[in-house]
Amino acid sequence: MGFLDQFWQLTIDGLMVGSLYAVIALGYTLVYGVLQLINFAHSEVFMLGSFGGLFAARALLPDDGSVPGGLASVGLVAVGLGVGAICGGLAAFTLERVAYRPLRRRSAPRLAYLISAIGASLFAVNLAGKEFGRQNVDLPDLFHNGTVFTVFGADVSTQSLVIFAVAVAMLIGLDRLVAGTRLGQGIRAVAQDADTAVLMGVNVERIIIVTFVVGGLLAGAGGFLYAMTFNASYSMGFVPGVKAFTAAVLGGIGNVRGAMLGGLLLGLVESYGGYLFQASYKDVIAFLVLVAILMIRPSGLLGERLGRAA
Amino acid sequence: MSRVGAHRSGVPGARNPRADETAPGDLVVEARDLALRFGGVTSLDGVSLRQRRGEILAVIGPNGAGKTSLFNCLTGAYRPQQGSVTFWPQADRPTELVGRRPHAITRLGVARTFQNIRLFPALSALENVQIGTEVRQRYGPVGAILGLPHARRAERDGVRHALSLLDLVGLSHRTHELAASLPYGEQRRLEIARALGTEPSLLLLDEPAAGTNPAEKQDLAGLITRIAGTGVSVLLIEHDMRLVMSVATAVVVLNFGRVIAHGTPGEVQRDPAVIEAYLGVTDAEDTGGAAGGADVPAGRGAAARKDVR
Amino acid sequence: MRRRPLLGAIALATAVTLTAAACGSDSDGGSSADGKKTITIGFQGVLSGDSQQLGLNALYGVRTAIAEVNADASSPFQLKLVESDDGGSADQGPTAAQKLIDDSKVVAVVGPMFSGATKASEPAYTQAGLLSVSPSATAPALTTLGFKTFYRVIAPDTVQGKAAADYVAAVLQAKKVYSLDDKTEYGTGLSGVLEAELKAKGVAVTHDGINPTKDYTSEATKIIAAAPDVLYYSGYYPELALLSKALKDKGFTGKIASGDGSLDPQYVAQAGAAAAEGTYLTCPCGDANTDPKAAAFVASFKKVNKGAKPGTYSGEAYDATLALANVFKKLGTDVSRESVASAFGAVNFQGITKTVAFESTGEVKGSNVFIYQVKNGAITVLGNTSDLIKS
Amino acid sequence: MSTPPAGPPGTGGGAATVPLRIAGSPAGPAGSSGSAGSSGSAGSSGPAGGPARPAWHPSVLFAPARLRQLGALLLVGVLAAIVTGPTGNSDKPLQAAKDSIVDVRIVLYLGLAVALWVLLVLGAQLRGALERVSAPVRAPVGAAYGRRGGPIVLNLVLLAIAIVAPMVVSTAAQQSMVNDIGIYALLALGLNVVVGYAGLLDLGYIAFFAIGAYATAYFTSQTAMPWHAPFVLNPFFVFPIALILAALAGVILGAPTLRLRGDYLAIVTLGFGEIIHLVANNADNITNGARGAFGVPHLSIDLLGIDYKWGIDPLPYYYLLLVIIVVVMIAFGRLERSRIGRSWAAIREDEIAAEATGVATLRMKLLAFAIGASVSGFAGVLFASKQFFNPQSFSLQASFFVVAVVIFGGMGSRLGVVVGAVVLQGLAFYLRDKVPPADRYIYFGAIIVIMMIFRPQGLVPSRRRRREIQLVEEGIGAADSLGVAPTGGQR
Repeated sequence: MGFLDQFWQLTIDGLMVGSLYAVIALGYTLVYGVLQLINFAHSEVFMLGSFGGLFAARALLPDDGSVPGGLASVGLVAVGLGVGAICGGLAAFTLERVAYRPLRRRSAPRLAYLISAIGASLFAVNLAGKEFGRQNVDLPDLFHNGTVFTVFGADVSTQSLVIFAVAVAMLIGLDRLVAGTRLGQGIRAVAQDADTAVLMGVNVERIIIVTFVVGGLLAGAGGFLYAMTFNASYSMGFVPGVKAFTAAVLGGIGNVRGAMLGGLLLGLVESYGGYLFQASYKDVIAFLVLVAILMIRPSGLLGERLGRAA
Repeated sequence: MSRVGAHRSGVPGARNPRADETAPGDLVVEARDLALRFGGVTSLDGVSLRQRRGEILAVIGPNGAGKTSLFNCLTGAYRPQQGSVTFWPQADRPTELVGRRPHAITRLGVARTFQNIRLFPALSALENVQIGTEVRQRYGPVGAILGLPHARRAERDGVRHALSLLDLVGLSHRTHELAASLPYGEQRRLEIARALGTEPSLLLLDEPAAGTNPAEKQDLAGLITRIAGTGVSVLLIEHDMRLVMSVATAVVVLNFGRVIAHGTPGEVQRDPAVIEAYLGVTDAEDTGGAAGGADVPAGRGAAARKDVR
Repeated sequence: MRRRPLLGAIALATAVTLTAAACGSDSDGGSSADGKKTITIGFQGVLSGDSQQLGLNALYGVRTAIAEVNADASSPFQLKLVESDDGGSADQGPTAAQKLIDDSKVVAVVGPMFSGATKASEPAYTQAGLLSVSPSATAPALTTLGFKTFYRVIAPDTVQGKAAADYVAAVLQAKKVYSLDDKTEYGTGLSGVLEAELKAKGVAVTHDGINPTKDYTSEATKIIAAAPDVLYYSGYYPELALLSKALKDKGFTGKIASGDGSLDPQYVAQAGAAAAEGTYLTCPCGDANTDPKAAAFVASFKKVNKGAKPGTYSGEAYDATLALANVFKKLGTDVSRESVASAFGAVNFQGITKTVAFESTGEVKGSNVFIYQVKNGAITVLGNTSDLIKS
Repeated sequence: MSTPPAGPPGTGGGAATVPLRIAGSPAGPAGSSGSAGSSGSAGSSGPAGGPARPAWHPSVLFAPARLRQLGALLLVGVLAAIVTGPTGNSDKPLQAAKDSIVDVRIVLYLGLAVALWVLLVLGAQLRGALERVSAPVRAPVGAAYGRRGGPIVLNLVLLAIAIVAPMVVSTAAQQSMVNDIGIYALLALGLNVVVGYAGLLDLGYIAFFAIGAYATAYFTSQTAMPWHAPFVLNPFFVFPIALILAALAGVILGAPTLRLRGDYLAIVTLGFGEIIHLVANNADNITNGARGAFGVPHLSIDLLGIDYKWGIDPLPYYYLLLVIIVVVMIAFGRLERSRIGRSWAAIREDEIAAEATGVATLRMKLLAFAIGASVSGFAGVLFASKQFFNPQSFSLQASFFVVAVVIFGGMGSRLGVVVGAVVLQGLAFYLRDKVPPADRYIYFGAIIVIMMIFRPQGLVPSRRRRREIQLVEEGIGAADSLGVAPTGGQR
């Protein structure tokens, strides 16, 4: 039962979790790229999206507790993702409007945003706890979970495959969005130089809100994916939020592809580290790797700048 | 751009004849064969330069010639890929500057100003200069917190020194005003005062006259001469040829990262390579400068943050 | 000048809300209608933060008991509750305790709940001579630290850990046990006793600890790779639920067992019946939800708490409160901090989780550890450990 | 969550095609007037209806902007109803929200919202009042605090209040004044050196607090931790030891990491904080793990005929803390006005210019780190000797909270951060009795957001900081990484 025997299984576990980190990390990175602002309340966007998707899927599940199959499963996952994304988007929109925009208009110091975000986060977490209860909420299986195929003897379950595939699809979609569309162009322009972007006729306010919403959509959908395996609860956001933020920094904050790479890498490091050492040291290892990488590459693995990334 | 090649042929090995005659002990700084590249862009291409103690040496050249890059290499903001810079704080103490951090170089006695002014905008004029004067002070946090005698004495000396420098640059009436609230010309002078506060033996001025009016330019010329009179060597980047001609004792001309000429102001002005370099650049500002006409202020916005990143 | 009307509005609205809320919370209490004497007890527990649910479980248990006492016409007094939140942390413990101590009407306290908060709070209770009965603090050391007014209605980890080890070794016939704890004081305390006992019995033990996050996928891989006969988790049900899910997905074939922190119907709800099926749960208590005797408690709990079901520590808190009421009844008119503190040690009260009676140290008497198992999606009692081992 | 106040929801790819109407509308949904200068807006249209018409004219009253405002207010009303409404549970997730909306009380809240709206539309005077509440950001608050940290009279009055205050409150409040306010004020003063003076964001600050606390347990007790010194010291002797240990830890952490720019430093310090926290929690054989360190003796003095022991009573600790805080404030005031403080200001305002002026930026940052850390370690000793602690006390949230106190109070301002601790922690304490404990942090969070909206510079911003912010607003200079946020093209 050495490490090498379990290597592939751990890799698959790590990639699944890492892809979720990556999806959340994108929200941090997008906002950071555009505003040079760490959106600490992003974890709550994730949490709210998660609840939204979970409730929607639960409402549509058959009452008898049977596990749906076939198209019904696909539909349920799609609905959950969609509703999760919408809730996340709405939450991000509201967050930007209420907690950030008024500050932006007052030229507040950057740290004021941090505190505003912490406040908004406290509010959202505890209100969610009050409304949805403080228990973890389980999302029953939406499809028959079994081994789809094996890689070097390691099982790949339907669940991890779905999560990984959807996450990767979202990552690629976002990458295309930023790299290839007019909207993406605007985002990159603002990220590079907001003042110049204004002169070029880019509506910066609009880009900012869109950036928040896009990050929220991803986080919301990611939240639903998360809830599929890990349940949802009012306090679920904090830990993955910190992890995703770490992932974003690891890859080079403000850099879309960096966030993806950072997320996957962090997932793997945790997975391997948790196996090799006592699992409660998992985070210690993850942070040590982060520090080591930043010592070697002070701007993260792929460097900064949303503008140049894609 | 065929002209470039033409200049290139003669220059690299060429030495300033006067400099060659100078005994090393007389030098304050010598740069040898500096090369600085950013990716594919070559900013300095084997620049050598010597400055005698007490001399006012002007570095001129068209925009993008590498003047500010040269400054950045001398002050440690950039590390050249090749070459060395020797600095003599005292005549018998040659010190290599390449590889040292900027603050260490400042402490050795090389101070600078910036092309786009970089004051501490929310501090008062006095505080700006004080930060310069305090470089040489040694007291630490304990001394500061306990108000130990040596700390208080140092503090007092620093203030006195700073006030005298403000007086020197003619800003005594602005002592307690915010740096950012001063008019442009005065900000330039404040920056010089701050640099002088570090008690340099070599002062690097990056376009001190940019954006100032003729009267201020005249004052500035007087100031530079006065500073040199106190024994401080001055290395000057300037576009305004009238100013250069009036204060500089020697001139080095850079173009495309190479030294294309050096000599006394008069010699340089007559140098055909220099004239060609300036005329070859269509930029009206530089042409005007070469012709000895009034300086056209460099576009602040464009120049902003260009010098050091 | 800029206008910020909306922001002003938000501020005002919040102010109004706050005031309204403040008024709302002040409106309860007062003297009872039928002129009965009112006795005030305090509750100190985890009412904020990540472990809030455990605090609410206990608080609801206390409220249920109080509602029952107050509804009882034969009761000579009415009970009133003062709540104090310590967030489960040592930092806030002294302040939370002091709040109850300052309220001179409070004659006894149910709480604190977590061992850390208990260690931080008890010196103050001892000094004030205010009785505190913890429904959930299981750290073995607590009764040895010189806290004079401290009692607990839950057996310490030592009792449960030992019994659990006996059961795992003797009945489940485990040769290889994977002992996992959640790195809380409760978890490490329990796993420490369990492991020592198992090793003494010659069972091979692998130890690991996790931080209570939510991602146990790789931990499941690790457990399966170790191929234990039994996994014993020392911690709380939300994590065990996720762990069970992950283990089921990966096809773990060993048995899963856990302690009283996981004895909660929520475990099954959160893990899903399929993943939870077959899990063994040990508890030095009778479980209110499964014990037929306690059906009345479950019903009244739901009634008092808007449909909420009893959870971990609900029963203990309920018992603690009723034991207090029992003492008040005995004391008659002389109910004061001193009298309650001195009389409580002699209480003998049949609760729903156990018989509440104390050693001189404040430790609850008796050490019956029951084994439960999830069968058909419901937690059912298998019996007393000692009986199960004999048979 | 509530739906956004107004405007297109901007969900999905639709956001790309639906033009958000922020730019064109005279006033955004957040009630901004055009003058706030939403970027990119040419401000083509003036205030709705033109300035000539009175506020109650229907075309003004029912202008889209006004209606949107009303909508937003109504939503706030609904939210308020939900916040104060019944508590839900996971089985019926949306039931509680539904209940609170169909509750009678909703009428009250919606009525309030409408009343507020009417007031806002009609009440220019009210607006003036609001302005007075919200404007003092640049009003002469600072004028009260002169060059020497404020007129002596004001400082003495504040000190007198601090001395008298605990005598008139309950013992529980006294506890809170030590544990929450006092300790956090001290921590905030220390972090203020790092954040406020040197402009470095440290999110793992509580780690040094932990180092101080564990050092105390190591040196003063044979029983608190499995790992202990071979001798026993009075906690008072641990103060200097912890001071040095924490400062050393700060240097060890800072030396390799301070080259990193702002936000990278933030995450590295966050990681450091977590590492210390987790190691403390996991190292059962050294720190006693999650069980914490019980049995650290209280402070005691037996010197020069003075024999005094601190105990469970919070009051003596309060006064000790007060003395320490005052001393630290005076000390840091001197530091701020010395060459060291000026160097920090220079680094904050223009690091490159500072370096070129001979300021050893790295060393000065390291010094700030070490000084900040040492104060934290100092506070750790005090905390450890006052009461039991376990690794929970050193969580990430605690670090965030100290940062919150510093920003909330006004970074760079010594008085500000202390006031920040008093107000924030006082608020938490106040809410303890006023709202259901489980809901406490809902209100707490909302108030923090509102406070930051109104006073982003903090309650008592420092003079220097305020000037820097003002200058950046005017477009001069770029403050440090923690200074002014990118405005997203505000100007």
